Amino acid sequence: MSSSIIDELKKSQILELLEQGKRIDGRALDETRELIIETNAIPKANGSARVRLGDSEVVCGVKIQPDRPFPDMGDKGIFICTAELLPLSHPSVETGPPGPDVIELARVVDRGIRESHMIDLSQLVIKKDKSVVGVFADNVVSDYDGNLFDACAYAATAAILSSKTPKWELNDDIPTLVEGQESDVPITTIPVSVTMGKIGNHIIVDPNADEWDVMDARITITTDSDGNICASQKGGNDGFSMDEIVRCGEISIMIGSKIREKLKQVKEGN
Amino acid sequence: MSSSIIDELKKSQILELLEQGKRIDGRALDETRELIIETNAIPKANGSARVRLGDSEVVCGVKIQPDRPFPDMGDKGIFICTAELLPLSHPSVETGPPGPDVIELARVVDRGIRESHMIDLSQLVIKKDKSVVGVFADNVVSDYDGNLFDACAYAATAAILSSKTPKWELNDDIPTLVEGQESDVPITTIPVSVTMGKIGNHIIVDPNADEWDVMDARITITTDSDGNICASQKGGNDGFSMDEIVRCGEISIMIGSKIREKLKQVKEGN
Amino acid sequence: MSSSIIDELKKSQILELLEQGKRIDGRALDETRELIIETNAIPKANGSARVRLGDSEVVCGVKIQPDRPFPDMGDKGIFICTAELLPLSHPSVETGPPGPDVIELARVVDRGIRESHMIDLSQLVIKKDKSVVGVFADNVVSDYDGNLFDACAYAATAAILSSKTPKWELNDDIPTLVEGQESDVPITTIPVSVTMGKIGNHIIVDPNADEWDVMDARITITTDSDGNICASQKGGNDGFSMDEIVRCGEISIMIGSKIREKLKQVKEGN
Amino acid sequence: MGGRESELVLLDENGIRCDGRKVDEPRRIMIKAGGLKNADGSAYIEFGDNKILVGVFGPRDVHPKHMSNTDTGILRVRYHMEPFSVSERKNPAPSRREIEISKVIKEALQPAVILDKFPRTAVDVFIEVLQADGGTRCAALSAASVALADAGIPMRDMVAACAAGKVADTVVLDVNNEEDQAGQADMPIGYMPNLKKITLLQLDGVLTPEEYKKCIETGIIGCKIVYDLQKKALHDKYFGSGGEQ
Amino acid sequence: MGGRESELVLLDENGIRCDGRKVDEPRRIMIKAGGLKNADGSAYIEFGDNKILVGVFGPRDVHPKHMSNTDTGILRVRYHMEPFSVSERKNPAPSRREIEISKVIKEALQPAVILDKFPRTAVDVFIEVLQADGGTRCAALSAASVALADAGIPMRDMVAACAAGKVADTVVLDVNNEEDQAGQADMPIGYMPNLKKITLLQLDGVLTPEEYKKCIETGIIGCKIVYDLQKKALHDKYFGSGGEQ
Amino acid sequence: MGGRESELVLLDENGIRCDGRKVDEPRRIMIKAGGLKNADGSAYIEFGDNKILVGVFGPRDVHPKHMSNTDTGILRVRYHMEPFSVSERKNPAPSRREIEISKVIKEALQPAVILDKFPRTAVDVFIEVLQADGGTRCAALSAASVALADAGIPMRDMVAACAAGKVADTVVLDVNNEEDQAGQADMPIGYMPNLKKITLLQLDGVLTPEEYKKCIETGIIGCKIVYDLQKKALHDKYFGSGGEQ
Repeated sequence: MSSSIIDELKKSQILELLEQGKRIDGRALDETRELIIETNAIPKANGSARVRLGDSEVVCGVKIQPDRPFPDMGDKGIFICTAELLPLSHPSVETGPPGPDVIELARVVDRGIRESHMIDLSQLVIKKDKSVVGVFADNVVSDYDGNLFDACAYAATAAILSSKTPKWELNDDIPTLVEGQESDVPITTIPVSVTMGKIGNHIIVDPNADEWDVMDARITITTDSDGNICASQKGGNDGFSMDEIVRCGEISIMIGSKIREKLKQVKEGN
Repeated sequence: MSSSIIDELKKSQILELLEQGKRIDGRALDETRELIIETNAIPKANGSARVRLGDSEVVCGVKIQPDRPFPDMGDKGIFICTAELLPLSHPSVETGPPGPDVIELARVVDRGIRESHMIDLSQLVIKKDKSVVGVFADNVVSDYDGNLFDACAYAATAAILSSKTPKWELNDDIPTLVEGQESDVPITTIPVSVTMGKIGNHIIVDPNADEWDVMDARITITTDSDGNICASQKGGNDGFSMDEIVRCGEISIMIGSKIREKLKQVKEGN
Repeated sequence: MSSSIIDELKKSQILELLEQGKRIDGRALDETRELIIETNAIPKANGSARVRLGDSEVVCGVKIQPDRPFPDMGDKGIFICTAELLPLSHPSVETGPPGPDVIELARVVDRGIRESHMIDLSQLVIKKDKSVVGVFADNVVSDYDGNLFDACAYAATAAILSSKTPKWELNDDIPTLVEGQESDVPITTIPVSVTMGKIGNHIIVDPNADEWDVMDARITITTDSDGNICASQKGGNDGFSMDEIVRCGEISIMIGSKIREKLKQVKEGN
Repeated sequence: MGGRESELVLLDENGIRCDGRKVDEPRRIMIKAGGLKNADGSAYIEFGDNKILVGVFGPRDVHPKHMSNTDTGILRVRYHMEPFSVSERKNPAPSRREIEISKVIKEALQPAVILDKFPRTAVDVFIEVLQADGGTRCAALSAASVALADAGIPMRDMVAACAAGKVADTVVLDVNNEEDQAGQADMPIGYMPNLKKITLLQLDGVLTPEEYKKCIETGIIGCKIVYDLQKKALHDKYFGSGGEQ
Repeated sequence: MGGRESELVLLDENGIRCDGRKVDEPRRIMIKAGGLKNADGSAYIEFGDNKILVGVFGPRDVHPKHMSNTDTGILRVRYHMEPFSVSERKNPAPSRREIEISKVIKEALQPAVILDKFPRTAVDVFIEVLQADGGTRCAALSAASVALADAGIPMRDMVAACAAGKVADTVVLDVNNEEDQAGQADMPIGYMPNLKKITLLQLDGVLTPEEYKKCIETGIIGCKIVYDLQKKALHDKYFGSGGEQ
Repeated sequence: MGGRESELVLLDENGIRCDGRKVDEPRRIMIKAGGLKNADGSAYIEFGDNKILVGVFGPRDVHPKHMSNTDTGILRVRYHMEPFSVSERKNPAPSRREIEISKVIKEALQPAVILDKFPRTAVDVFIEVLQADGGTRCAALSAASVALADAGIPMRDMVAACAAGKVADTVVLDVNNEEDQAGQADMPIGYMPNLKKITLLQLDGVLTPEEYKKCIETGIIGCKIVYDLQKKALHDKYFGSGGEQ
């Protein structure tokens, strides 16, 4: 998504503004873009959300279905979260198997939710070692404008919060749906991912596409409802000082608690 | 299979002839090429046929073997029909995964037979929900001269008509062959596919390779033994008028009944 | 691994030396390079070896684990041997699915061991038709200097000879490890592969990378502890006379018995 | 004769279908032109419970170059279903069905677009099925036409699409998912209303020659209903919305 | 010592094998040159119950270009089995076995073809196994030689192929499928009769040094039988058939 | 709060961990520079029971060319596990995990290498995990730095790596495999000691803000221990070994 000379000019401009404490779209350095969450966008799924973070747009659909447990994990349900960039989201996106960027995106979003223990997977067992409930949260990006880590994380979290899980029983070793027994997915905490970029010596929150193209490094930090840090991933071709990393942790807790209020409304509206 | 200038010249010539009611190989517009059907070409298969339609040649082998039923289809056997262009069939054919043209070919041939309900799949159940009989009809094209839709459809139909199915019983949940209990595959109707091309305002039946390269659009219509229409697929980069589509339906019934007589001989010879 | 003009010059030089009965690295025509075998290179595997043959280096790790038997082979354990060229082994190696050369390498190494019946697979059955023991010997080439057929074969053989197999019992149809019951893998013979190259009219044993690049044809012959021949594979773009093939058989028995002594030490050291 | 058994009452004594529609009544249709920020043109359609997003890029350079045509621009279409769009979660790899539908839709759009002014380029149409409910290819084709127009691609006509079918021995308009599963025939049709050309036609299921003809006629009526909504969607975007959006 | 148990009588007291042959008798062999319309050269072989079709294209341009050689034409071979050619329906993706056999056959044909007059081109040999019955690689190699000759590719010699093997402790010619499964050793051989060169040799199974030598001698006798039938096939096509066709 | 149950005593009353180490003690580390004959640079590391080999090629031409950069050389990294490196035999196809780790390590090395003098070329780093024991990415990154230096690639600093983590409610250095499985958090860190920059940081598991800070501090201490061993390995190769090899 870059062409080097234009990127150089863009970077100079962005950096010059940052020296004056300003961002290219007028935000404060620690300010996220507008976040719009619409749940139940895919009514036939078990849960879903359409999220717009600035001009990045993601649809997440949750499918809940019986599955076999992983080996040695027979007392736990399954949670898998994916992310895909649809080719209509940006002219540079190519069809075909996902590249390293998209694989990293999907795995970071998955781990943020997984490591927070958001879903109590021990409650999603149909029969120990034989049959469990699988929760599959698939994100598709329909419009790209930078920072997809958070857009996908919010979409997946909102979709899970809006989900109802059916109930199954084992009949003759085959999981059979018990009609009319839907319940909420068991939730223990609400993880919030906050992605920050580093441009020069400046840390900015929720980089848009222009900022994303020119930033030196980035870090995504996920916090839980207790204000603890439960996942992190550094990316990009430069590094952070230790002080910067610690400050990013503080920012993620602060911003996370604001975003969490928005996500709680999803839960309450469910 | 084309080079645009030569194609333009070829198209002019073919169109000029059609204006005079003639085709490049001397056939009438609604005349198919010679059809030669040789069954039992692959004696070790459960059924087989080698079909030559003009200079297009197809070998179809049928393998019949126990399989698991599709979910929610536990009271039906399985039927799958494929088609593949062997690289020796034409210099332009490439090895590797099939392209959209070949995928469409295979799926149209499969649907023509499937939607006619030619094989009574309800008779191909070993044990409901557990084990059924699968009929796999694999077409390989060994020489290409246009219209493969019909060549493959006739090869598959003839191969199925010539097939004998073994019998299996479930022993300890494992399907076990019952020796010496072969029977005909249960047949309810004989589907016949007829493919027509549109060049200018002319509808021609069974286009050869030269006609195939220059035609504007095509339609394949399959009819059953009752003279009903059971499948259709329009292709190509232009459209048909409603009158043309209706006329193509009539042609397919007329031609279909002639071809069906040839296929019946396979059945009777079986 | 070649550039044609340099190869031509190299070939002239090698051939000139051979006319004088000499090889480019000073060896006799029927002399192998130094063979160093270090077992237990991967202590967490069930068996392993690091082998250096001249400057070719291979690590083989053996994993032994329960598996399902092959159909109609319910009274035999499973043996699979693979080979892979790591990209760090030579600048010309590419990542991605293996090409025909590497596939042939793996299959020839596998067959040499398999056809010798080195491992008594009938002793690797947990429960007939239900569960057997699988022995997987995976070779990775970490440095390339010609003749990998023998380097991989020796690594795999040494790794198998050094292996201990755990014991499993079926509990509720699930193979369960019986603690503290390790035993040797049941060995019936020690196969030795000997690869020879043909350059002009000369047969050389264990070609190094320079010889490999320019040789006209090659043959790999595997012999067992009884001095019988149990597998062979000719390769390369030229042929052998019948006398040459017979002589290669004799060489492989002679060289094989020397190498076998080295491999027996592994067994005895186990 | 091709019918499949079902406990569902597909057509009651009053001629009302399982979802309350009359035999000649399409499902609820909502088409919106535009909506995506990065695509050159886009459209969104809800057709019954189908929800489909289409984005168009181009004319733009072709990679790899040997795929391009020195005489004309080329049209490329990808029809793709999201993992969550169907009842059983779909494997993300493109299925043979998706590849075939991509080709059928491409050939249905081809007669409508005028690309000879754009040699060596491609126009890419990306169709994303967010929720599927029977008849996705017709809904997708209808939305793709609107997205192409929204991208400013020169066009001879719109392609409007709707299926007809046979349910309870009766020819009906716009077969839904239950009717397709339990019914006797489904015939998706794509149609250029001004040029009066059928550019997509498929049929699965058994029809008498009379029913075959009636299906085509019925389908074309549906296409004309869709065509009016396509025009309205473009009008709403470019000349302001006067009504439902 | 490598033998496998079997209820099958592989060799009876009169020296007759399970399919009625003598130890030095090949299966029925029928070779036909030509037959395909689009290929530049072709051949069809029936070797026992093996049925194999071979088509040759070239010399022709190489794609992608960086695969070509500026000094000489290159030979490419694909050995491929149809899904219905074996008892259990075969997955259509090329197996590792097919890739290896393709390479082995290519290297067996290479010494016979003269391609240095055709730099930057490729000769493609496509082998299609319609029905398999043990010994496909020998039958395929024999047919491929005929197809190359039929395509007019300059050749130093034909490559004829036949297997020898060890069955019931006896060296026999042309091991069939049952003998291969139950037997002790199988040694496919490819041979150029005029240049007296072995260009294909594989061995699976245990042989004493004496048996090893005898197998090679026996296989070469089989190759000479095949060679006569190869010549006859080409003669029949180009100079008219005088006998069985 | 994120902790997982275990019968294993992760930390005993004397502050001793399950493998006998103290909380601030790394596992046994052995680094060797060089060793491979064909690679331009190489290194081998044993880090606890991890055994990892790294080979570097380049700067060299890039294929395909459109992947190259006219302004600078590019760095490419492949992290790969052998089938026998983990307890359950690993499928040889690259997993999504391996692809992600390759990217993370590449981005951790990028700030250290100076490639602008080598436009249009690539430096390839191939990491082969022979035996895995928890913390492979840190061990691999540390060895990759040494291999790059051994290949003569200009560097601003070494990247040294070590993990910190939380086990039994205590922040510890260098989490091993058992501790990772049963423990509460694992934070791999890559660090350039002279430039004082963290170039790799991941975290799985729950930490309070205080523990988060302590983990970073602890990890950096580990990185400095590794850094001394990296320097020693290079010194041993280029100026002779004075001690353990």
